[in-house]
Amino acid sequence: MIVLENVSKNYSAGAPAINNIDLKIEKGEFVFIVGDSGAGKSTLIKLLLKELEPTTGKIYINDKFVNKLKRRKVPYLRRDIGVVFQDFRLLKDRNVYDNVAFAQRVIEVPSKVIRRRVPAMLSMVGLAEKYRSFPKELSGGEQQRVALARALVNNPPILLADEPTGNLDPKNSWEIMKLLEEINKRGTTVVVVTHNKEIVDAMQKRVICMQKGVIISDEKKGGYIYEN
Amino acid sequence: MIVLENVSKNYSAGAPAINNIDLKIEKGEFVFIVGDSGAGKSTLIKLLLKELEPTTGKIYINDKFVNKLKRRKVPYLRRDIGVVFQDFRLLKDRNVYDNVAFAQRVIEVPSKVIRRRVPAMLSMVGLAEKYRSFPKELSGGEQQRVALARALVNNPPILLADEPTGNLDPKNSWEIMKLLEEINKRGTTVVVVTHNKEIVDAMQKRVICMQKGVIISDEKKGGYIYEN
Amino acid sequence: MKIKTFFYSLQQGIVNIRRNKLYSLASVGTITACIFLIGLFYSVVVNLQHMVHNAEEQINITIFFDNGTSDEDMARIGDAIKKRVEVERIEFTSAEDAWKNFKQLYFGDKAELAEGFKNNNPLANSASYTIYINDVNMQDALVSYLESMKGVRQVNYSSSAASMLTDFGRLVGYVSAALIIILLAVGIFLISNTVMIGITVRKGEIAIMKLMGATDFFVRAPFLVEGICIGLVGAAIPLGILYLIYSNAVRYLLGQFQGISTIVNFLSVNEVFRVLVPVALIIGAGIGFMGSMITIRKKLKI
Amino acid sequence: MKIKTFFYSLQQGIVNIRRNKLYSLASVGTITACIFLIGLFYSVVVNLQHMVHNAEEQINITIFFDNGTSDEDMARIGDAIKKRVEVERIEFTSAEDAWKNFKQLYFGDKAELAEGFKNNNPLANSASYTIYINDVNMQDALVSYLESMKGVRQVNYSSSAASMLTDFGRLVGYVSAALIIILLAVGIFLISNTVMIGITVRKGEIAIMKLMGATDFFVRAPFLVEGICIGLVGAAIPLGILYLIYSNAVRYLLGQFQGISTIVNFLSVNEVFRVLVPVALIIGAGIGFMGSMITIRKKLKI
Ligand SMILES: Nc1ncnc2c1ncn2[C@@H]1O[C@H](COP(=O)(O)OP(=O)(O)OP(=O)(O)O)[C@@H](O)[C@H]1O
Ligand SMILES: Nc1ncnc2c1ncn2[C@@H]1O[C@H](COP(=O)(O)OP(=O)(O)OP(=O)(O)O)[C@@H](O)[C@H]1O
Ligand SMILES: [Mg+2]
Ligand SMILES: [Mg+2]
Repeated sequence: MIVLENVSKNYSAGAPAINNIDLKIEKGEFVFIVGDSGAGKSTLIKLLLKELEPTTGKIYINDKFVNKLKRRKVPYLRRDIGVVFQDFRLLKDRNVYDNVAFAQRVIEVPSKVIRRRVPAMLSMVGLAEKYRSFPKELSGGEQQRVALARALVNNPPILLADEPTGNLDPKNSWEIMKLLEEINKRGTTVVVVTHNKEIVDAMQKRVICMQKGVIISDEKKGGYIYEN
Repeated sequence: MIVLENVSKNYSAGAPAINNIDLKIEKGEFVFIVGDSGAGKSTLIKLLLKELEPTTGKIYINDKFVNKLKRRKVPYLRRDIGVVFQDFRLLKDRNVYDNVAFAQRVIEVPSKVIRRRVPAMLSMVGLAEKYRSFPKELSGGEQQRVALARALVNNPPILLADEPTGNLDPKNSWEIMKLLEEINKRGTTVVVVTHNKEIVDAMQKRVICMQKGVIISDEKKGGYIYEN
Repeated sequence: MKIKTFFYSLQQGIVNIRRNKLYSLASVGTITACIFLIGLFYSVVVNLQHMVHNAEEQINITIFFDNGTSDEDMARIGDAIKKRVEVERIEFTSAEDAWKNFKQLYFGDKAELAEGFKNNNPLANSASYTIYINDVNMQDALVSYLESMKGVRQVNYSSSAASMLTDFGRLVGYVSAALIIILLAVGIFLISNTVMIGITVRKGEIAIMKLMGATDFFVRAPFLVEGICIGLVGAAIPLGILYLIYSNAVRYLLGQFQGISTIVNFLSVNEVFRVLVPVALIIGAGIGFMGSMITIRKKLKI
Repeated sequence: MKIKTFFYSLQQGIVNIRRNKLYSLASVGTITACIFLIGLFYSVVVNLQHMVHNAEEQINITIFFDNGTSDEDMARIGDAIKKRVEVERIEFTSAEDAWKNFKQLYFGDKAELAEGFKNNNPLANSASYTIYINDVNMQDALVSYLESMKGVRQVNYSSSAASMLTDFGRLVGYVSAALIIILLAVGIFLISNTVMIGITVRKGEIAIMKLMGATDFFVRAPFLVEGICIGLVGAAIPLGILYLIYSNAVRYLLGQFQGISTIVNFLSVNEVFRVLVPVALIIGAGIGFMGSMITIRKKLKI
């Protein structure tokens, strides 16, 4: 499903953010990516989305060769991937409802379906009442949950979530994780970047640990790993 | 040091974000504020900074009556308070060094001191090498540490940190917490808003728990509290 | 593209205008200001050219006849002249009229001074045609024709007045063409400047939309609708203002300058607006469209 | 404020310009464009007024004398007239000159036709003064004075030509004053528009600075420096361009219109720029300053 071969990413300055990574994530897997601040986790996600181009190496998603994907085809790749960004990236000038509905409009879902699906999604993340608020009128955790609702609303085959519980209290975090597990059970490939040791330890899923741009461990049923 | 009397804050729409809160934090205390997403923690911090005005109630900081503080005097109030914002609020068009140096320039610290103090501060949060990067070239955790460095560089008598470890790995989080404890020992009043149960439980400090705008518990040496 | 997406873009473009009030206002303001200037200028310039043209029409040529030319010959010459394309109309002045005019001019009220010439019109040979021509540029051609005519003793014409007016007309033409072109260029620059800043502000938003899997078209269409709407509003406002100003200014100025209304002769509002309305709307909508198009294209790369 | 803060603001303002390249370029571009238009316009208008004034100076009055006025009396009258403030200069035409001119005009080359008058100048009483005046507006006053003079038989003047020029001058004055004022207003509007959008983009930044404990002055000073610098650059560029265009255009037009250079008579570059340079710099720096001032003030509330 997701295959990286010898992928590196150098930003102009300094050491490479991703250094020669090989990685294979099967369809339907649930994967945690953990690692230090600055290890290259977000960079990895940006590469999968083709927001960034790898400096070297090959990336395949759903058997599409991402490196050579035509500009015209990129949107269709992205429609297969729901993403929760670390910095949320909500549309500042649209309210919660429109932010989530936007993801559906992009793939031309009929309005009738949108009107049913968006509120359902919002209540699933506990924001049914806030649908008319604008991002700047939400608390950090609320924004994060809107980002999650937006990523999930289209039922994408792949979900990438970059630190989806960083601004959430433990109870909310657990609920979100249960939601992701649920979605995973229905067939979605889920990749979660997180610093939440408690959750990683408890869920006993595949854990990939990164450090300074390389994968230092990859365990089928792991806990949070400290690199000491 | 920080006194709130009957403070409420209503945003235009919906239920009050802060509902009739009484709170007293002594000079030199170390306080955790925990609570659900949307409980009003960030709103409380904004009130202390006079970024928002309380709808009702009185706020005193260092014996200054914040409500009636003259516009001219507000900057001097803020210089006594170092803040780590939940969304970092770095100056996008300045690099890491300039972001931290800005806090010092505001209080007219001599350039010579700035040139010594800023790099020292940056290496304390582990970003000595990144001093020339711009915010958008940093990982989430790196941005958060810049925000922390900026809040601490002036040795303010009060430090407010809104979710300062939300984007940090456990090791980094612990280091930051040790740093805050250290600073607290040297006399700074520290208020940390956090969702990190592990840290709260381990540190055994005063824990204030908020829920829907009210304080539901306030323990001298507490752990993380779930409101069930 | 489904029809739904088309309507969504349309609606979204209009909603965007409301969402980004500041930017929309600034853009409409800039377009209004620029098109207002262009229109104002155009009005002044076409009127100036119109006046120069009027003045040109008042330039004339006088011809005198050989001694003893009969009235019939004069009439024949007159007919021949009238047939020329250069000629707008001709007027005949008999020898008696000429003498009367002369006396009036040189002796004024004291007509008794001219008594000496009583029965002896010193200007007996001064019957003349005054010829008004269509276009000063044609004067030279006509003059050589007239000089070659049999029975014509002398052709009086003011080559300096004619060339002065031609020159002045050309000067006005040059300067005003240059000014209009400069104004257009500056206007387009200013408007695209504003559009560019406005859209650059939203490049973050565009990037987010692209990451959601939106196609270039889907992202761009609302911006184009927005650009065109802003352009049209920004063109309509100054047209309205100019219409009011123009009709009132013409009325006011005509009132003020009754004395010279033969030269100060304004074009009617409709004559001016027949050109101005389509040009302004095309500039407004065109720049709104192009500005959005180009700027967004730059931001679509992600 | 310490001196250090002053220098910091200065330096920071200049650094800001580089940091916000797009905004700085857009602002400089807008100011350049507006001041360019204002300057261009001003140049055209002052030249037009200059030409009208020149034309006015060519308006003249002719006076004739009573029968038998002696040469001495004429000289005395001439001296009296010369003393009047309205008068620029006077020219004497003797009766003989008048007759020569007349012959030239009416008989042209065929001077033999005038032989009949050989020893009997029919215009014996047509000696005259031609009086050039400083300002057509003063013509009426001078004419009544001249008519009241002893020994003056007749005063010929073209009240229509004079009033036409006066009117035309007034028309040019009105229209160009209106245009300049409108251009200034529009220019100021456009520039502050750009400044406003630009600074609004940075309101987030301003809010952050305020939350760091920066005083209003500390936040504002770099923006003001930035505004003034952008304004000055935006004024200097069009001044340079206008200087080049103006001097070349004048040379070119003078070459093209040698025939009418008595009327088409341009002001020198220096005469125009003596006014334009300070005005442009004041507008540029002034608006840069005011625009920043007002916009930031709005954003400083936090
Ligand atoms: N646009 C950029 N230009 C230059 N360097 C960058 C850029 N983006 C990221 N980096 C650097 O690349 C490294 C990896 O960044 P990345 O965002 O992938 O880290 P991360 O693993 O997501 O960290 P965190 O847990 O703190 O979010 C960091 O050292 C960062 O400073
Ligand atoms: N500007 C605003 N306008 C309207 N409502 C707001 C605004 N800012 C916050 N709120 C609402 O006030 C409530 C409290 O927000 P606050 O940011 O204080 O929560 P929080 O405790 O910091 O939550 P989190 O842990 O998710 O950051 C939330 O329900 C939020 O939606
Ligand atoms: Mg990251
Ligand atoms: Mg918060």
